[in-house]
Amino acid sequence: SSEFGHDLTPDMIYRYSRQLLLPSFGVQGQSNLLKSSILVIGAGGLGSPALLYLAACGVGRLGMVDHDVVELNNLHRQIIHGEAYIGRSKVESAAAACRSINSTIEIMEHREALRTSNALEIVSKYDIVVDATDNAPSRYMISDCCVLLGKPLVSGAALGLEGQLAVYNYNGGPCYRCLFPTPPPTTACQRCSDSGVLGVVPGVIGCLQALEAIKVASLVGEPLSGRMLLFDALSARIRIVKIRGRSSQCEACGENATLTREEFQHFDYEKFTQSPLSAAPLKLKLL
Amino acid sequence: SSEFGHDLTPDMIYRYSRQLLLPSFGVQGQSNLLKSSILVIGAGGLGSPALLYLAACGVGRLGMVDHDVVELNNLHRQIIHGEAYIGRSKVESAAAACRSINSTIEIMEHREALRTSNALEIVSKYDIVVDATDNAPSRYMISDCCVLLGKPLVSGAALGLEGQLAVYNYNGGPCYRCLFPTPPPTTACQRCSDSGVLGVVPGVIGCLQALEAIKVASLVGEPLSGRMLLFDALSARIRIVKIRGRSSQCEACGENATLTREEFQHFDYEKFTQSPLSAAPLKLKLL
Amino acid sequence: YLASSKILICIFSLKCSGGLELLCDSVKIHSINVDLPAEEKKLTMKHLLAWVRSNLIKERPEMFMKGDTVRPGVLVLVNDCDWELSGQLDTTLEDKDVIVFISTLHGG
Amino acid sequence: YLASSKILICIFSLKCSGGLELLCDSVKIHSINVDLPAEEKKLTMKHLLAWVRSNLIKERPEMFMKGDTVRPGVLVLVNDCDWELSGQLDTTLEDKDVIVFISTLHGG
Ligand SMILES: [Zn+2]
Ligand SMILES: [Zn+2]
Repeated sequence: SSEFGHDLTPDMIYRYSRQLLLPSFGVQGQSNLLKSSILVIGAGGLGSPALLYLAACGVGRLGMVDHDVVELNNLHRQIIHGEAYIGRSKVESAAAACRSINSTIEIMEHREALRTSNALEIVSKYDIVVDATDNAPSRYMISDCCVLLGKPLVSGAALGLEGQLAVYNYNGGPCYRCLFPTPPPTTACQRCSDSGVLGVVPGVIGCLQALEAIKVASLVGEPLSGRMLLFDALSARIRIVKIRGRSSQCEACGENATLTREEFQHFDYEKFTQSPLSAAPLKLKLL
Repeated sequence: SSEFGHDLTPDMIYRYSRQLLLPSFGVQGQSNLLKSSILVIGAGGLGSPALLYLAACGVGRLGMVDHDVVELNNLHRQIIHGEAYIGRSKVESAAAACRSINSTIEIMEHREALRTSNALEIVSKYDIVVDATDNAPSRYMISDCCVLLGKPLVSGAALGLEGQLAVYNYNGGPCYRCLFPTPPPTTACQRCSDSGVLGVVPGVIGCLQALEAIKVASLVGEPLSGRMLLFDALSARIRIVKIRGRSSQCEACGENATLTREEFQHFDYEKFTQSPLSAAPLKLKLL
Repeated sequence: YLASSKILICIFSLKCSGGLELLCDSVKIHSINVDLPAEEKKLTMKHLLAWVRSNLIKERPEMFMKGDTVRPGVLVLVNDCDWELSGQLDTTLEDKDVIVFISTLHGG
Repeated sequence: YLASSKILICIFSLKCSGGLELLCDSVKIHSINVDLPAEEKKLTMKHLLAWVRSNLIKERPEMFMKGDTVRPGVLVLVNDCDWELSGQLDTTLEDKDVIVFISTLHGG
């Protein structure tokens, strides 16, 4: 149907009509979205809403990586998973939910942990990466991988009653290492499984991650690059602050950066951050 | 198990463990939540994430009202509904999704339009109301009903690439009519079905509505009362602004307010706002 | 006294309603210079609205104003505070004040 | 020159990490008065950090600082701008400046 200047089928026009009606999004934004591919790393608290909204809005190819299985204590925040999937793969569960919402897009399942040995191969298949993981070594590994492959990275985090969001390695902007060249001491690191999180807090951040990924994919709006969003749920306060640009000294993306694919595959991110890629068992003493 | 100072069963402790671990939420916040009841009016773009997160986090009794059926052009934003439910009741679909996430809470289905004839009866069964509707007459009707019954109202709206959020009639704060005593001219009113909306925008606002309802129900944090959140998705800007307090002249909640239950039941909100309660058919000319 | 004040204006949710095309390409903050009527000592919201009406609104002023104030459904914020708290039309403005106009949304 | 400056401090995401109990009950903005060393003309971030260390941090200073600057993983914002853009420790502060400390989060 090139005579109408777009490739949308009548079914697509009906399904996405409310987005097509938007003057600032429209047929061009939707076409860009349908041609794009997005990888969501982590099908947990952040990944749940991010995957649902990315599937619903019509991303052409949607990938998900996670090695975990669904547990009952995930369900208070990981709304993509139902009780029927307890004990089964999170990716299997999330893929089924995305397909039930939108059977017309391509959904790719990666039922494995993202590691230095497979990250380059998996990430290279997608245009945009959404970091929805829950630990420090993954965040450095994913950022380095995106720098090596030139992929924009939509990074979200949530803990307790607070959340953070930024777009890295986009359009000359900073990467995660530009901001955080040195990992924090391990005593300062906490993850949801250790410290708790109110379920809807990753919900808000995960939705905002989907939004930023949609903006990058559809070429609509100003992505949150060079800026960071800080969310405090308790007081209902949100700050959007200006952060530094790309650092010329950055070991990943700077002028004299020496990071290579070969080095990446042998880099020990757990040792670098002194923190494990998988979560420790929960210590909860209420009974 | 009163010897531990709470009524949580071991299953609940496991399911909600990540919320119980939070010092500022904890056992007391979770107990309050489990004892509360919340009504979500509208199972559409705002209601979808609001219902999923309220069900997941452990609201004791969760009600939903909507008379609509699921259509294919809802699915780009109404992530609680799958393709299998097209043509079926939105409430039926949303209730099934909530039950699949959390079978341990009570879910109440109201498969009907909220009207002046049934609003008082339905709303009186709940502690907190979430307005997730899409039109002006419903917003005035729900606010008046909440004032008459003394219920806090978590009000969200989304259109195009923008969203708004506020908590009304809470703790001496303003009601919707204090802010908007006179309805806008009909030419200035638009709804998603006429003007389009990017799917994830009501996603963000619906999550924030769930958060505010959770804060009111659990007695944790500062709800967004006397303040309003303004969200612009395109530029990734969020403003939280201070709004007026309760107006002594308000016809609904002011000192000389004359609104009674009897009057409410005969008030014509469609005439008052010159706007219909149900959506007009879509005019989309891309083909 | 000031002959002209630099005022920052931000329009939320009024873009699609027409009538404010000059300000309507985005919700970014726009900086404008408002001339003060010669006989007045201070710039007030009343002056600012009159100035907006004659200088910025090209068509359908009823989408934004009614009489000498904003139409029903529009909130006015002066430095992120509802103008009901600062005296509505009588609010006095200073250099670099930020004025936000918001139209209430009903969609969902 | 000023003998003391009123500085607004806001702590994000550092609450649970301990060491900043005085500021840690909420992310509300706290107003503090910082005395300027007698021989100095201007208050800098270097002075402010030293002041915070001796006046606000009761225990485990390593959760907040390393040497004379903040520990890795903490971002410092001066009036909502990364202090890398204003000279880090040499950034000069004025009355009513808002300083935000954020600890990077890793959870999800
Ligand atoms: Zn870098
Ligand atoms: Zn009122």
